[in-house]
Amino acid sequence: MNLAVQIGTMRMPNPVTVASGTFGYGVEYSRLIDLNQLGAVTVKGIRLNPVRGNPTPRTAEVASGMLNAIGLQGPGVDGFIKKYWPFLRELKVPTIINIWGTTVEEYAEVARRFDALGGVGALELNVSCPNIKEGGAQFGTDVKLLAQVVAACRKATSLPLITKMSPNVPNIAPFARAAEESGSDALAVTNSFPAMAIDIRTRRPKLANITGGLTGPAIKPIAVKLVWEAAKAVKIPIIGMGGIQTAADAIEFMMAGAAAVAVGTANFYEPQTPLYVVAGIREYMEQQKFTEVGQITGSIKFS
Amino acid sequence: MNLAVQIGTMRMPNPVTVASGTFGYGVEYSRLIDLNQLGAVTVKGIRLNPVRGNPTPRTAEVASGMLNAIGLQGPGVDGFIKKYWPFLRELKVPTIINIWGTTVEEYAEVARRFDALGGVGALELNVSCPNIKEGGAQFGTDVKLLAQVVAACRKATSLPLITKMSPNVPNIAPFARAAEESGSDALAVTNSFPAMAIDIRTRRPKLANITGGLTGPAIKPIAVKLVWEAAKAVKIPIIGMGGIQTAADAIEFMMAGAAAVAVGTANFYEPQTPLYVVAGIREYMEQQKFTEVGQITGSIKFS
Amino acid sequence: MTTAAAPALREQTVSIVANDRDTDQYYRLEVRAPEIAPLVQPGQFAHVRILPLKEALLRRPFSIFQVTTDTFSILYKNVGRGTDVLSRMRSGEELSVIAPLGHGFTVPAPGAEVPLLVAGGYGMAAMYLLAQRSPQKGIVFVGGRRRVDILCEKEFAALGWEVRATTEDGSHGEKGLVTHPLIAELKRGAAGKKLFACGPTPMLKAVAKLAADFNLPAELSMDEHMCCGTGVCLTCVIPIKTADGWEYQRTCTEGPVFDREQILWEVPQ
Amino acid sequence: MTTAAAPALREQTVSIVANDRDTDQYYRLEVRAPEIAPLVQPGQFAHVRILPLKEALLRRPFSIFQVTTDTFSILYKNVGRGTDVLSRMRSGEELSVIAPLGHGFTVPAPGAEVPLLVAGGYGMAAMYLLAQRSPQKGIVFVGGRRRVDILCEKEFAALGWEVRATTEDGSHGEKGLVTHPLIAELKRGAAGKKLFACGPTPMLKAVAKLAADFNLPAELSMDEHMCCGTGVCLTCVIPIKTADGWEYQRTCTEGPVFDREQILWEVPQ
Ligand SMILES: Cc1cc2nc3c(=O)[nH]c(=O)nc-3n(C[C@H](O)[C@H](O)[C@H](O)COP(=O)(O)OP(=O)(O)OC[C@H]3O[C@@H](n4cnc5c(N)ncnc54)[C@H](O)[C@@H]3O)c2cc1C
Ligand SMILES: Cc1cc2nc3c(=O)[nH]c(=O)nc-3n(C[C@H](O)[C@H](O)[C@H](O)COP(=O)(O)OP(=O)(O)OC[C@H]3O[C@@H](n4cnc5c(N)ncnc54)[C@H](O)[C@@H]3O)c2cc1C
Ligand SMILES: Cc1cc2nc3c(=O)[nH]c(=O)nc-3n(C[C@H](O)[C@H](O)[C@H](O)COP(=O)(O)O)c2cc1C
Ligand SMILES: Cc1cc2nc3c(=O)[nH]c(=O)nc-3n(C[C@H](O)[C@H](O)[C@H](O)COP(=O)(O)O)c2cc1C
Ligand code: FES
Ligand code: FES
Repeated sequence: MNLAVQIGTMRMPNPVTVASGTFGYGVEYSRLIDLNQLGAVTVKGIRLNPVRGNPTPRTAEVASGMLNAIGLQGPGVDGFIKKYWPFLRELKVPTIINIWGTTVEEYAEVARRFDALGGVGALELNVSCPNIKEGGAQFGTDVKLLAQVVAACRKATSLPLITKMSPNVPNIAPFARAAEESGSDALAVTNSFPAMAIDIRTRRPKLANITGGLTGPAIKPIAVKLVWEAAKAVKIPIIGMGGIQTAADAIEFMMAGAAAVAVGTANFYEPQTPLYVVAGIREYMEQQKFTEVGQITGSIKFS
Repeated sequence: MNLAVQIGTMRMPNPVTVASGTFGYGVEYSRLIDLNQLGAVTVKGIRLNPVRGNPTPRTAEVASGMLNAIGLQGPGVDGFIKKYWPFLRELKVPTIINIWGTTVEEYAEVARRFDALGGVGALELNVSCPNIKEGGAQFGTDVKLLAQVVAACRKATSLPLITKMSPNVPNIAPFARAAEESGSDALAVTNSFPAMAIDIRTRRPKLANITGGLTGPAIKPIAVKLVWEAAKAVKIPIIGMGGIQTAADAIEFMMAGAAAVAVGTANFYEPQTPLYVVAGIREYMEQQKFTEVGQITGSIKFS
Repeated sequence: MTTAAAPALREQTVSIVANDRDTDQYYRLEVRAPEIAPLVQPGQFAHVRILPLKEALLRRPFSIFQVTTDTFSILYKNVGRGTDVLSRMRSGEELSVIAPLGHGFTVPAPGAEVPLLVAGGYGMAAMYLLAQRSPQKGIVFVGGRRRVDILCEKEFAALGWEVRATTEDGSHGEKGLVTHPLIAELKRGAAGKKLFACGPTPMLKAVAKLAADFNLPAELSMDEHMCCGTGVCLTCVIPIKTADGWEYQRTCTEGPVFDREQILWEVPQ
Repeated sequence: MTTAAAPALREQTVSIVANDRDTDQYYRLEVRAPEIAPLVQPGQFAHVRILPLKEALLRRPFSIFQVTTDTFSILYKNVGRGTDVLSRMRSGEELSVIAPLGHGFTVPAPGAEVPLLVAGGYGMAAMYLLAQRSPQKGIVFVGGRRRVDILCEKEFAALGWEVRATTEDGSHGEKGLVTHPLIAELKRGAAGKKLFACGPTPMLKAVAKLAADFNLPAELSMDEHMCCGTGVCLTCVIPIKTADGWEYQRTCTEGPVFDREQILWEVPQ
């Protein structure tokens, strides 16, 4: 039974990774789960220089989900390479590095730096962070800018490129095609949804940033539809995410067209989730007598 | 203590109505709740001719919400006037009629018909039904078309016009302004979110229509943000909706900028919800020593 | 859809009197509801909000099985999230119910046709009040996959009805489908009989066809997914013949019980 | 943030041994956790998933109050949705916990400074293990709004510590804020003392100021909202001084206990 998934030149031993920003830099959860059982480790978004992040409160709990506005706090490229790369480099499974910038040039520069580093599994271009003014969200909602960012990164590196799509568009198809045509090896669908919550006792927003991204089971039905529509629009593989808690959720995303999946918010309340999902997919394949995990991808039926 | 809200020439005795399509034509729930305690009754979407609607299954339950693709089944203008108007006309509270069409002309014609009927409280223009190809969704995601529909209806009737916004746009502000500038007296924010779910046992979509609209508590944080942004963009009143289950939810929408609110999905599992919400808002105003319900609207604080 | 003043119903928070396993995955739940019990007609249902369910919001519909002066009960199968949580609730705990709902079975008038009831699995739940209130007794044909799917045989017998059980695995009663003994019975003489059925859709379809072949009246209780249960949302519709073609009607309001002549089994293209 | 091999911790499903009301809205919960109990350091916390909570997904953090060889307990106040559901759980029911978490208090070395503990409300929970394991005994200053907010006085006394209670309404102990008797004590002689505090942020801030005024060391346990509790999500950060300015550090990992010198009480603009 073969669970491996190929994303450009990156081979994931199984289709389950973790969502950027919900798994730190891998090392933190290494005390609770065996990272080498994952399909890949995806790290928190990184830009060229260190980022302090937003004031607190940064997250709030909502029905079947949460809001976050972390503000992409991070050590920058050098800090990451110094503090976290020595640990990640030793893993048996590939590392997906989520990158962002405030200009097309910065995206390309960060891509170049990680290309030079060597040993990186893939780069995930976050063109859709809703939580900081220059968090790349505008790149994700403007087809031309999106194409520029992807093309510039394509020039800057031979590493597999995964474009992380913004959910916040009337029709995802043209954006998916723009990423594919500009040289993206895969798509990540989807990022969080712009949202907000107010504490009616204090009349203040529950997040210091006022708005934040909605994630968790609440968004799953919207995310599944975005994956289904993106899959119809492009040939490159899709990493599906949005509220995955169980193997059944992951299989739903795969049936809609995802080649791989990422577990996000669920890690926070159940860090074992990614491993349960891998086990559940294996079990399902046995029941169905599938030999290739790809047999699940796009297996939705309409008649 | 004054709970009344003015929408154009329509006076709602309190700020709580029901969401179109979640309250039938009023008469059905009249066996369970006193309609005259509502701020207004909003009926299921109506177009010129009878509509058969989508095949079944038409709804599916999801985490903290549901999907629906009813397909705007309805009796058409004449059927509605014959079957339901005699009952609605007798209510002490205004009726908001949710209308839609497949062309700008059809919207205008339906508006003209209800203008001629007399006694209607307001017309709500559904330019955002995600569930049928010609369900008006494209009107809601194209600023020019939106302006045309509103302007044409404005010409066709002197009734208050409420434009029901599509949530499915990167930035709601230009759409809100287009509706206001084209003569809309108020905005309804928001309609359901395009989504889908798959039954992994059968591999088939859970809805015959494949995709449907996500509603319920799951979407509340996104809806609150849309209301907040729309309120910053326009001066006309906003009717906020999306996952309201309690008075606290309603007050959250009002703090974000809503002048009134609508209870939708919650009616299905707790038909008393709108009355609980009215009672809770009254209680809150007493605690806060508010004399006008408008004191809640936009009362969010940022420092 | 009709606006004619609909029959009385109540929304109430009721407390559980008993909630015990019947056989295998089947449970009997009795709740205290003095205002509701007297209103119930055979074939009507209760729309139940299982309050401990939190992220699953919708009510679940269940046929009203039996009534006393101040309680009613349902007979349910544990098939999913809601019924599983329900099966673990204890007496004294509360549920919210809207009942009685829907258009039920026509109780045979004295001297009218002889009723033949056909039930599959929990379909038996919808039949008990009909059998109890029918002036003339008939035969209950009950089918299921295994012995455990044959419910409350004794109670029907105690009402003076003849019960003919069939199981697909032959572990109880005749081996085969519930329609087999029914066909045999109808061949023996169909005149003056009327069919009443509740169970899986394929069974209902088969019963409708038999009724047509033998040209008998039949009332069928349809099992569709519901949301509001009260005629508001238009979730539960099925295609129903009309003078000028067909339209979608609501199983929660115009149904769940329809005459076999009304039902269009395939949606015309 | 550090990648240095962090201390051992476990994620486990544990069963409730006891869950009883203490005073008013306060409860004591004891769970069986033989692998976790021996690992616990004073001031560390457990991140608890209240399994019956369904639409509310996140874990809730609670200081570890007391430990035995095979159990640990928490002392919690019913303040919201999660703690309310928790307060209605019975022994035998299960919770998921990740523990022990965070950087706790420094247990005074033999002959080191005399520890003065300052606690507000459930802040007492974070102090018990420290008092129990400290070689030299000191004074516990405990404050609350009303008598019911003064927790486990006797247990601290039983450890041989002097307890000075204050309530804002004067219903128990001295009337006023917990800092009043503390100031009096420090005026009597501050040299060789060290402060340890856990409670509402305003109290912590006041204690930090006193420590600075009297130029004493102080360790403060900060109460920030948490999500992952394990250093992953960057929810729980507070501004911490660094060589070249300041950075946001995680109360769940670098904290919850920080030295007063580290903490920036206002985020610089
Ligand atoms: C008129 C009517 C009468 C019924 N009477 C009985 C009865 O007497 N005894 C009994 O055991 N069951 C009865 N059912 C079926 C019962 O409603 C479902 O078994 C129940 O809703 C399953 O809920 P769940 O959460 O356990 O399953 P889940 O699969 O978790 O439910 C998910 C969603 O699908 C819906 N759903 C799932 N199965 C069905 C079904 N077969 N029919 C309608 N909706 C469904 C649920 O209501 C819920 O909205 C009746 C259904 C109808 C329409
Ligand atoms: C390190 C640490 C130690 C703690 N120790 C204790 C203890 O020993 N005893 C005790 O009673 N409480 C303690 N708390 C506070 C406790 O975590 C909250 O009271 C609890 O999370 C409230 O959950 P709820 O669902 O009842 O409240 P809700 O208001 O419904 O919670 C909503 C969300 O806000 C969060 N939240 C609410 N209040 C707080 C708070 N004060 N601190 C952090 N998160 C909060 C919840 O975790 C949840 O994510 C501690 C908090 C921290 C950070
Ligand atoms: C706390 C938090 C931080 C996140 N940080 C990032 C990030 O740095 N870069 C990114 O592309 N996505 C980030 N995301 C989005 C997730 O990667 C993922 O797209 C989203 O959470 C949906 O998946 P989920 O519902 O399973 O959480 C973050 C999400 C959360 C909850
Ligand atoms: C079953 C169903 C039918 C609906 N039909 C309509 C409709 O006919 N016209 C319309 O404008 N909105 C319709 N809506 C959208 C609601 O009016 C409302 O905008 C949405 O449900 C969000 O509110 P809620 O989360 O409280 O349900 C429908 C929603 C549901 C669930
Ligand atoms: S279930 Fe809503 S109309 Fe029947
Ligand atoms: S709570 Fe997630 S990093 Fe501290």
